[in-house]
Amino acid sequence: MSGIYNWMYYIASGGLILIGLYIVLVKTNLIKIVIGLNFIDTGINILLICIGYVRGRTAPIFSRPGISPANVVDPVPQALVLTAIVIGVAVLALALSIVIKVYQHNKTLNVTKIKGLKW
Amino acid sequence: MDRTSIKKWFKAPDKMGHKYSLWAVYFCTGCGIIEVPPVITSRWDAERFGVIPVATPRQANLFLITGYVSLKTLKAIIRTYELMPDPKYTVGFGSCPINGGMYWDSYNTIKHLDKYIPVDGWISGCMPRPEAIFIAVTHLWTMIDKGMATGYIKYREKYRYYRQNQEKLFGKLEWPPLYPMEDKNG
Amino acid sequence: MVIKAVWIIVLPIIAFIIGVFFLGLSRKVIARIHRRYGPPIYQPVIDLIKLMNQKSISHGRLFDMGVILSLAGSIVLVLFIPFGGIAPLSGSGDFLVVLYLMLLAPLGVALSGGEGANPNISIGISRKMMLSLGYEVPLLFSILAVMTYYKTTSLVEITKAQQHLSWGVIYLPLPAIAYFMILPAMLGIRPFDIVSAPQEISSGPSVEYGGRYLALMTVEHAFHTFIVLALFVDLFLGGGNPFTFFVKMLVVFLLGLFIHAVFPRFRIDQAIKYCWKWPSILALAGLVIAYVVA
Amino acid sequence: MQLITILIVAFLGAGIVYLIGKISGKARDILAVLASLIVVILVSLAYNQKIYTSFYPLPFLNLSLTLRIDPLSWFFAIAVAGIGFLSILFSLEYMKHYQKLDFYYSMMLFVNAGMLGVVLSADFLSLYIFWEIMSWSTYLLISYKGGKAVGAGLKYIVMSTVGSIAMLFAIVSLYTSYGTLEFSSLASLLQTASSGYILFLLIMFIIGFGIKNAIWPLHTWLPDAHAEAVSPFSAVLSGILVRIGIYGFVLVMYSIVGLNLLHKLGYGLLNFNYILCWIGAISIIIGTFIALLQDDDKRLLAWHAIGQGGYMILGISFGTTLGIAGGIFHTLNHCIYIALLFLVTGAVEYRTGGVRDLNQLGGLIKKMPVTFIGGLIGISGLIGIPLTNGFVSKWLIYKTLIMEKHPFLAFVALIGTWGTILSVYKFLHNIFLGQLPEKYKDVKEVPWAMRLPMIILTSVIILFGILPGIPLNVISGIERSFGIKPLSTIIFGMPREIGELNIINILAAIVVAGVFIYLIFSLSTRSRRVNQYDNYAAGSFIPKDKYQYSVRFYDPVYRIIGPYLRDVVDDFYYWLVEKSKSFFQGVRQIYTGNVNTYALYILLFLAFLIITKIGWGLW
Amino acid sequence: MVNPSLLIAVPLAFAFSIPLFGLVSKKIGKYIPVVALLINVGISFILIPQILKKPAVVSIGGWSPPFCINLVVGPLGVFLVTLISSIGLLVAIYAISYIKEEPTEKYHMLFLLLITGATGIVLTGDIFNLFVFFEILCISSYALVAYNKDKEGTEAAMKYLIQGSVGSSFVLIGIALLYGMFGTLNMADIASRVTSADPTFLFISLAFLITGFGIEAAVFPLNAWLPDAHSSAPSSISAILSGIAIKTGVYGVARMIYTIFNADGILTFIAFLGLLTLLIGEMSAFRQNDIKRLLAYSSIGQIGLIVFALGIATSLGVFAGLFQIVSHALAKALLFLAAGYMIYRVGSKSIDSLSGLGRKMPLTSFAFTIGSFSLIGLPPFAGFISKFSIVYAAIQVKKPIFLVFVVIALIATVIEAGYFFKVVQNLYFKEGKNVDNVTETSGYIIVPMIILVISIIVIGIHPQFITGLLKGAAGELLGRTGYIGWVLGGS
Repeated sequence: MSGIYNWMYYIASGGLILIGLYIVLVKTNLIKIVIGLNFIDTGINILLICIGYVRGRTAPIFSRPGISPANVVDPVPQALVLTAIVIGVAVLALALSIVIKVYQHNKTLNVTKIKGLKW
Repeated sequence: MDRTSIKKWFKAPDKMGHKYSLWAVYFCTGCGIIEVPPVITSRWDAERFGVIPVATPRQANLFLITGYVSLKTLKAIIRTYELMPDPKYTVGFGSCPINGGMYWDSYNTIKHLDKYIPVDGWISGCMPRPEAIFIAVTHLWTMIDKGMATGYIKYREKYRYYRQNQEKLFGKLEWPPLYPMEDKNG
Repeated sequence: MVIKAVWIIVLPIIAFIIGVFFLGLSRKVIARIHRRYGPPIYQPVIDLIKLMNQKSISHGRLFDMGVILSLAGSIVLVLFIPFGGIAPLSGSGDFLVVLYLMLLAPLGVALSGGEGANPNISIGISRKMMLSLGYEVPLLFSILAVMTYYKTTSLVEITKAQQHLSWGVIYLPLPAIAYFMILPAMLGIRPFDIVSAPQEISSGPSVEYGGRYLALMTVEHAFHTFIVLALFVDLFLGGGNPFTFFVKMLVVFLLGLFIHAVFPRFRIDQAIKYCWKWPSILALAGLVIAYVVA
Repeated sequence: MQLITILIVAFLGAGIVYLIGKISGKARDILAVLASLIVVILVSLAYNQKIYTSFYPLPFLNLSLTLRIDPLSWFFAIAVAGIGFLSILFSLEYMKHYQKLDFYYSMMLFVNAGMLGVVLSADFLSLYIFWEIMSWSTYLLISYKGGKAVGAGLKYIVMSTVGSIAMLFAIVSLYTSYGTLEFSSLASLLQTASSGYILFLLIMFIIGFGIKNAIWPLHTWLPDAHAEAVSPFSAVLSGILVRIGIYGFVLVMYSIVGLNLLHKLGYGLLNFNYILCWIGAISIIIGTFIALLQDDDKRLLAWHAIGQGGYMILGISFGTTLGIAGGIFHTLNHCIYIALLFLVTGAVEYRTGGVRDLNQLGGLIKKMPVTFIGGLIGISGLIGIPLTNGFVSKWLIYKTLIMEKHPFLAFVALIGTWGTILSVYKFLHNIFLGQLPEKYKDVKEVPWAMRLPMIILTSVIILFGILPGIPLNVISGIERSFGIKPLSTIIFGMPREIGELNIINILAAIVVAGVFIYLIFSLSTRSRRVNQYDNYAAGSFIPKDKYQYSVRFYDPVYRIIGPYLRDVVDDFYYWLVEKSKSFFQGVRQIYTGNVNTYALYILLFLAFLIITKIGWGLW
Repeated sequence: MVNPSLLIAVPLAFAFSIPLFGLVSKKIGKYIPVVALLINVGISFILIPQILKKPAVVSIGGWSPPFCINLVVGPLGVFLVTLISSIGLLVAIYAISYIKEEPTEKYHMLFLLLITGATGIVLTGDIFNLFVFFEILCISSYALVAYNKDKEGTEAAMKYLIQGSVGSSFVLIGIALLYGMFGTLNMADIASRVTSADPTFLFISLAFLITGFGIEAAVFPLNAWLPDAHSSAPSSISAILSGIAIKTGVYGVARMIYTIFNADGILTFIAFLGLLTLLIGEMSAFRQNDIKRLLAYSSIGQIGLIVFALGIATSLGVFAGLFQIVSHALAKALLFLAAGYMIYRVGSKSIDSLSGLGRKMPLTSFAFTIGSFSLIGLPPFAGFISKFSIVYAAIQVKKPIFLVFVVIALIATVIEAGYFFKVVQNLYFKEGKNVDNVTETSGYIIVPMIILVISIIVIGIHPQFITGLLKGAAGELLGRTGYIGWVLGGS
């Protein structure tokens, strides 16, 4: 039981990534695809977090008393996730704005119909 | 037959040559030509006289006008005659070239060939027999020997006359005059 | 040296005499086969004299020069082909030179005829070209067979190797037969007189020739006859002294003439097909045999 | 230093001509002629010298580019320089009505410089570099005229690229194996190589050089390119550029690989040389007989260029003294007469307004006698009429074939000559002889700038035809440099031990006979000069412009052999290109335009990597 | 010694100052990238000799590696930085008058950001930092592709964005896996400990990284975005994408494989992948009638050639690949710049409509010709040296499979020659239909093209100018212990 418990975050993140990939692969609506990308992003963020997380340890804030380097979690992944979230937001914003433009030009959000560029 | 006389050959080789090597242009003007094939083939064998038919007037020096001469044919006759190299001899064969014969009142045949080209001799009859051709050839030999077969000289000297007659018949001819048109002897 | 110089002058004269004799003879023989009386045997001489005295026409400088080139080529060629063992210039050129010098005569005619500006001439020359393409195939095969067999390109050597009745025709019968089969084509006699064909194209290349041009062409034809026959005798009949050589030439010529006298004319494509079929097969077989044997 | 000067003059000339051209057309013309003339002088000064210089190091490849001059390279260099000079001289008038002349002259000089570089280089890298420079500048010049020329240029450059990659492959493999690309060191290093490797090298080089030399079955670019290029450049192209391929053959086969190794390749009739011979023989047949069917004069000559290339291959591939001499000599001769013939067609085009169709010309001899003489001598050389240069070289080749006991090859060569006669006579007849059409009544002879190159080439043909010893002397020097028994020559023919050939005697005999006949001829009754309309036409006056026999000149032969004379190889290449095009069309369908599919590709790629790792442990 | 971090800082700072300058004057904005990149070019040229002597490691924040974000300026880095800033500078000059669509300052800002990203990628020694710069590059290029806001541009940007995001997500997954295994983000540190990890997990991480960077590098099945994006972007951006952006992807792949993972086993597959990319790129380009799409597919082909050369993995092979990067960057930038202005003048992207431009725009056409000749690999242009080196390297390894590969690669070269020569003929030798009032470009447009032409010719004739640098760079890629040594010190 505890094995699954230990791996739960990994499974969740993997699940999110796979759901995102499924959306990107299968869904034809652009907005949905963008959401799928976000799913992937989120999944990866969770993955990063759980890589750095050690059960039962605390945040590495050394100004608080009683904190020794031995019982803190790794702070780096959290920093990474913050960056990744920022990047994800930027991509999302850009993606949505481009989707709007695409819709203006094509009057549709169905990617199978937006095939002006091929071959 | 003085063909083998060496003396004569040395004296006048050109004359002898012209005499004994008469090459006839194979030109069929009318019905008379039917007599020519027997003449040149085995039955009468004109080649023993040195007479052979040739295909082009450039090589020929004997012109047999065989039979009636229609206007269209006359044009060709004149042209052919002018293409032949000097000295050249013309023989009218049958009565039609002489005076029109049975076509004397035809609108489309000429009556007097010698108004258009000079003729050195005539063979009368309708038809003349092939033997008559040989008689004509031997007569022509004599004439060449005596310098009487001068039709080609006459044509040069009286070219204006001939040309005028020709043009009277045909209107303006397509080809330029062969000789200068001014009359030498007036 | 002096003897050689004398031969250089005498040989063309001999060739001329023999050639003209053959021309006259051919007319006489054909007449007799046709059961005619025929012209005197010296009739070609009379014709030549007449032609020299006719006032012919000329189409231009090339018209004259081509004829002269043609005849000169033939005369020079005579000096390279051993006549009864005599070939004064054979040291200056071998069989390959002879093959190429044989081009001069037709080239001269072709050039001069070309300036003649008559389609009949063009058709005649075109036929001549095609016909020569036709007969060159068996001719080259048989010549190469001879050269391969005797391992030399020199005509004199080839003739020398055939002394004492060891004639080429014995060792190389197939090429000899092939050569003989195309002999009429090379001589331009029936059934291969397509080139001049008086009835169709008004005697072809010589349609504009009259007078002295025709005279030179006749002489050229005489030389040509001599050359073709001499070549045959040299290659296959073992040469010999001048007299036997002449006799052999005469025999070959008469055989050719008999064919000439009785046959009608081929059409040009028939002639080419003929040349490329039987003579070529025979000559090729001969070449293969010579290649294997030698 | 001298060699570098030659190349610098050649390349700089090309550049400066372009720049000057922007300022003044006249100065450009003068400069172009001057530059090519200087190159001719510089090259001829290098006669009989042996120079070897390294002029440019490439340290990162451990190589340096080197130049050399030896008899072989001098021989080709002088031909390149000479033909280049004459055709530029010819261009002065010919090109007057064309556009983009700066480009034209600059590229002409550039091509020349490239060719000079090829023949002067002493290692394969510089050879390859100059080879490519030559190739692309040729491509630009072929396409220069636009229209159909564009297709011809493309065909040329694509085939040429194929050739160069084959060559590159061989060169790089040589370098990998031996660490050097210099001819002299390779020549000694290769003596220990296995014959399989040598064969591979030779095949690669034959593809490379053979495409340029247009041997069958790599010839298909040539007819289009020759026909569509401007005539002065056609002269360069056909005369010398194509024959740089022969230079390559000779270089690789005799200078580098050497005769000993060549004879070890293959057994019996499957000998390397023998197969090469048959390729040459097929080229002869294909070239000369397809030329029969052509109605375009330049195309006709182009096919002959292929056929004559076969003779050269036939000559050089035997490796005997006579054969190599014949092959190389034929290369020179071919370069002279074919250049002359292309200049002649150029002159005709110039005066008739670009007419190349043989069926529309005729009778120009009356108007352009000098051009006619050029054409006549040119085709005589092409046929190999005695007293022209082509005769001696062909004689050497035939002699080799017969002496080496290859009568079948000899037959092919000889019958090829007869095919040549047919088509070149058609060429001469349809342009110059026969009736002059009315529309060319006012045609004049070409100006002197065009006449001069033709006269020079004509006289060279005659000169080398009568005194073949002059070039043969150089060629025996080349053979000496290969270590083959050199050809012993006398000035007017062959010494007795090689065979009976004495041009001066033939000349004397013909001249004497000709003079004699001329005397007789002029003693007999004079003839009357007539014009072309005074002609036999079965009694009628001849119709103007309709009394010419030129269309389907050899119709019976066409009917017999025409169906077999298709350029099957060309058809095959076109088929290949068409098929590849549709294949390419299929390939690019993978870019469907649907972003889902693209994402799928990405995922599949990832999955492939991981599965192969986990499943098979592939990496 | 100049601080190499300036190379990143300068464009970044200038990028964000553009809107500020915009307050002063609208016109200044377009000159800012030129200034920034001039500084960068200067710095990198100053750095080259120093770096070749001794590579520099710049630690941010004063800590020593592996505990900080650090910049590793080795020969490879300085070579790529020089290339990036030079090409960037030329394109910036070109863009001064080429970019007319408002708002131009945004274009210039994004452009500088793109350069920043690219510079950062090649300089950083920290793998997450690499990801960040990678994202900067990607996001700015998505935006720039859509810059014209037309139908094609937005569609291409959308597709590019979707694939690119998937790719960067994969990169991030790979990084996460790496971090999970080693607990460090410093590339040298990872590299030094790479043998201690489970090979399967290691490979999975490598697979994610290869796929992720491979998308930017446009290796065969991952390159579907490239033709769309390159053909629809403004031509200056196409030039940058083709000349720089995809090279950074290649750099990423190479860095991962050679330095970090030392994955020798996969190299042959990488070479094969390169070959496949080359073939498919050239085949697809062959039938194009859209000039920019043709160039884009040709880029795919050339990238394939680069990857192929890198996959050979001998010092000569890598050298050849890097040389090909230079020659391709120069030539393709030139081609896109020239083609871009031709399209601008003619108003159509189809090749047929470019007919006859040789007369009307001689300099541009000449530039195009030189560029295509160089790409085909004709001497005396830069492309010849690189192609010769690649063939030489491939044959030199003496593996039969590489012989087959090189033959196929050479055949692909023929296809490339086929279509490029066709375009060149179109320019010069075909009659133009409606090009009567087309005029030659001038000023800022022509200067970069002339510089590129000159550099192509100069490098082609005298390759020694860059061979030293390239040898060093190749040494850096292959000598991973050396790299680890520089960064971690000692060892």
